[in-house]
Amino acid sequence: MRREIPLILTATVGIVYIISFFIPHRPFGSVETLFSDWILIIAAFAIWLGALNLLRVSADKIYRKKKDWFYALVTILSFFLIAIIGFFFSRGSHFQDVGTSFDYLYRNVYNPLSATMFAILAFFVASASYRAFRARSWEATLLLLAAFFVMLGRVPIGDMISGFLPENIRLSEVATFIMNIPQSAGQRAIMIGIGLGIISTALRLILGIERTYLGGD
Amino acid sequence: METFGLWIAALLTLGIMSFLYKDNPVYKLCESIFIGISAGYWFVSLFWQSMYPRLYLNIRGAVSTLLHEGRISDDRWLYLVAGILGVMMLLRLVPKIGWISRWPLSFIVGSTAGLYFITYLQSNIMNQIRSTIIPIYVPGNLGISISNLIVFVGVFCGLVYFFFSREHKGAFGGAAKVGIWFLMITFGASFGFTVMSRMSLLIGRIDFLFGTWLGLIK
Amino acid sequence: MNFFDKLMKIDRRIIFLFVAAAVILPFFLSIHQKILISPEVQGLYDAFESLPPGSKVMISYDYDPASAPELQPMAVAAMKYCFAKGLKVIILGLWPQGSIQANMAIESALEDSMVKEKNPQYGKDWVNLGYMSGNELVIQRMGTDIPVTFPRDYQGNPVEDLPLMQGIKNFSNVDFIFNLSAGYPGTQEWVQFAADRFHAKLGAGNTAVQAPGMYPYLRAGQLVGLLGGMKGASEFEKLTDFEGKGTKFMLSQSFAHSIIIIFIIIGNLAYFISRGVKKK
Amino acid sequence: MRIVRAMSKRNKRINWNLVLLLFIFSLFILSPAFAQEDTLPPSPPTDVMAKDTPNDAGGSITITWKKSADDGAGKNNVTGYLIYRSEEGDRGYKEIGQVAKGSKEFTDGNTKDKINYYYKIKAVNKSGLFSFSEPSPPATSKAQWFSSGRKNTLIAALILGGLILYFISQARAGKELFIRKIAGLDAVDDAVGRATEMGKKILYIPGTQDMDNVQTIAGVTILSRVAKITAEYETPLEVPVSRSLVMVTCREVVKEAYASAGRPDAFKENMVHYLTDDQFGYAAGVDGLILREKPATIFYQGAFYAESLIMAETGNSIGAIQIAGTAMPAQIPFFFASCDYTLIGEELFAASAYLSKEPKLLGSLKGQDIGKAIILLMLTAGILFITTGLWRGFDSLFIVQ
Repeated sequence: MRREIPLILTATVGIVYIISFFIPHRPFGSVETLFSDWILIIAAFAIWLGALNLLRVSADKIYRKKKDWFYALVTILSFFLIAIIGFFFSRGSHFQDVGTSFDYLYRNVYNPLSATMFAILAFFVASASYRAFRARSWEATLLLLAAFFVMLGRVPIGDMISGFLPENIRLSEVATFIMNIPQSAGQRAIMIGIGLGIISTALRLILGIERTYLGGD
Repeated sequence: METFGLWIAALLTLGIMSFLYKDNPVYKLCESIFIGISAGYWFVSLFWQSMYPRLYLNIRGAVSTLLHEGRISDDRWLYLVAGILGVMMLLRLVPKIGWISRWPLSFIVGSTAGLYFITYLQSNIMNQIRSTIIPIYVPGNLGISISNLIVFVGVFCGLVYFFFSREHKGAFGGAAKVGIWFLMITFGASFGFTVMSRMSLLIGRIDFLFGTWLGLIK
Repeated sequence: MNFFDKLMKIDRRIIFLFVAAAVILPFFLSIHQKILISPEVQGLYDAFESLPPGSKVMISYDYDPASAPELQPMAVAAMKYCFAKGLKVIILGLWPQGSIQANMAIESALEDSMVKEKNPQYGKDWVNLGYMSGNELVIQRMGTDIPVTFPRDYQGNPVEDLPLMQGIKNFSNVDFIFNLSAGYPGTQEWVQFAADRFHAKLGAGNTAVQAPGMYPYLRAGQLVGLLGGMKGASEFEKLTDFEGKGTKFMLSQSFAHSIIIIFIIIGNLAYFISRGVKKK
Repeated sequence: MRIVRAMSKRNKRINWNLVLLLFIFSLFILSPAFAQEDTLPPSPPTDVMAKDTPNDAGGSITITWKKSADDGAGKNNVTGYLIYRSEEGDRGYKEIGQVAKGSKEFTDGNTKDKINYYYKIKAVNKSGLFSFSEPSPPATSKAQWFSSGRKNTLIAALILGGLILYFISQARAGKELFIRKIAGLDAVDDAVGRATEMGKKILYIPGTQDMDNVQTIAGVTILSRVAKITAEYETPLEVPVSRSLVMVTCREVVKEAYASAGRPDAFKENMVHYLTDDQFGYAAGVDGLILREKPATIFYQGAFYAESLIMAETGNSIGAIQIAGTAMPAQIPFFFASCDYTLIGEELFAASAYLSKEPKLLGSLKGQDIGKAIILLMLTAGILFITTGLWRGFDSLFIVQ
């Protein structure tokens, strides 16, 4: 019961999904839509587990007066603030409309935090490239050169530097060439490889050969 | 209210940036606000965007057909299954019957496996094969001929690198090595291309701080 | 440890400082840069240009404010262009915040004098169908039935009341799809579902980080054109003749790139010199 | 577009009298041309055909026609086509849609199956004049049981699937299978060992996507092997996750790993904990963990987006050993630049086989390899065919409809 039914379920659902790709006739044609809706609903239930876990771990920190317990309290309060506002004080399912309190929190708290976290990547990209792009070996030199040309070729300054060259070997053209030809080829090899890896993993999952995700008995 | 919000936004922006210098109480504060706010954000969003329209509205619709037209046959009843699977997921909170949450999980894994099998077969294999099959000699156009040849060599050798069940030795190893070269160029180029994106985001934040907040630039 | 060894292990915060300076300074400078057009941007522009006035363009806003610096200039330029040219725009979002970004883009677009002249009307010249969860499956469902997938617009009006949506059943009634994407779901899904399965004509604007992954689709013709990052935005702005933030920010971009390049060169010099010293 | 703008910008001091005079004069000269355009409708579209849209669930008919002689040629003034439909044939036509000039096809996706429909196409020109085509022969829509355009995908699925299954069964039967070295995976033991020596934690990030991503499932599978090692070494393990379903799954997996290593007592529920579903909120939280807990080893295995470098650079700054693996092509370069080892694309999916050395998993790798060989063969043959002109349509064998 604990393992057999889940394995049968995975196999059945997987096979129905694959078959439905080849059969446009009802009900197969609409299987995909239905299943995807179901997954979304299950995920919407599951987030309760995550939220409860976050609250429990944080509350535990406060209760035991662990180091940094104050910050755990801030997390709990922020969670309840937005959850209560989102559920009860922001026009129900229109909670994202401009002008709701939810939208206010979104624009002035969530968004700046998220955008800044994303933006500090600019600094990390700089420090990572300083460290990683060194011509230690032939392979590393290729990495370095490709990055160098593309980086310069993607901004107007690259063409200013290489302006004296004939048009078709200016930096932006070189960058386009690298992106279109060798980069595209490498990318495609990676994609085909990934495709095979995923097909084989999917098959193992459907056949129950890969069942680690179910845990133990 | 708007000005207050703007100040909050600006201070949070600076708080997160302070982390670049080193970990500090201000960053810790911003981080804990961020985790709480974002977890709550998704919690609310998933409710209003998945649970409410997909489960509640569908079932309500099916119930009203039953009540008003007396018809039980309505596709929307199928959503009840999803509701049951969702509740099974929550049963994880009850240790004794927590194992039942494997049912919805294996439903998800099964449909993921099916969807990925088909989608990747189509887009990562069939389509990529088709677009690699290009003439490597185009009469009268040396440039394209060479480009196409490079693409072919790159894809070929790149794939050879991914062979697992053969040792990379001899001619085979040589091809795998050329494959690595192509992968290196791919990584370098993708990285270089990305730098631009990342800088743009920082520019956006600086525009916010100096323009929207301080009004120093228009 | 000599000077060059130290240089190789420089505190990353010094690099951070230089990057910050390189981004901030150009805001206060005015230098004109020449912008060249790359073929993938030209491809997108040509696809737009080939549409006669009255054609229906679907624009999918699949990003959030985090990627707005790159994608918003594209969105604004595209909206201005569509309005000025009399193209009808159907907006939707596969990301929850997408339709909000769309409204912001329209707000900026409506300030342009060329657009003002045309005075585009909601419902007639553009509609915003809002956000729909379901990722790629939303695209797939639209392939069979758009009104069923989006029964109401973002304001809750039934789509059958919107003049623009009359006669729109699926992708075959839409002349061009333009997707602005910052990740998943995004261009890859539009290619796989709208272009591959339903043969829609598709162009995209991507963050610069997504863009390299899309070149295979571009080469295979699954995408007719592509805007990559802020540079793509500035090129598109130049082609459509609607200069905006993309062009403005490009200078900071150039400075920042240069600083990174300079650091890479310094790093390599230090590496070779310190290795040379050790060999002796 | 550009012209209009240039004109609006132009200096306004113009001699209007002269302009008016020139305008009237030009009208006289051009009048015959205008007259012709104004009074004659465009020539109608011809050969209107309607048939059931193939490979669908019914409810759709595809209409094709030959363009009006004035579309792209002739007077070249057709602006578009309107599509009309009737159930009677001679009357009762209603407009059902429109398409731009140059179009030769329309899909009517709003039909009832088993009913006869007739179609007419109306060509419209610039001055609003129009002409109707002859009605099409009747057509009915119906659903199909097999998508004929996807035959090739079915064949490919059968070949690849068959190969993988064949080699799995071979491996089960005891056939020895070789697997090449994957540096990142060889390093797993050392990396865990180092954390043990230093008395520090191991952080495991199973990607930032949900269970409906095969990469996450691969990441969870690798976690199970890593957890087995940490259980044996008694190294503390922490798995912060960004999705609730992943939390549930990882917990089961780690619990099982500790049990099978004979250390069920060492397993704690809170080893696996949820932070937030949000991409950057999660990255902020993980960065905080890295800076405060200073783990000796960090694993990143699964699907990642931009947050990859935020975490990996922070991990790098504290000097942790980092082993990454992802099949997100855009993120591989970042892990490559800031981690000690990176599993590239397909290697992520090979990892569980490599680490466990289970025959059936190794067998599937062999199957994948033979699949690759076939693809290489197809590519080479295809390019030869198409370059020499022996079989020009070879690439279209791979078009999926």
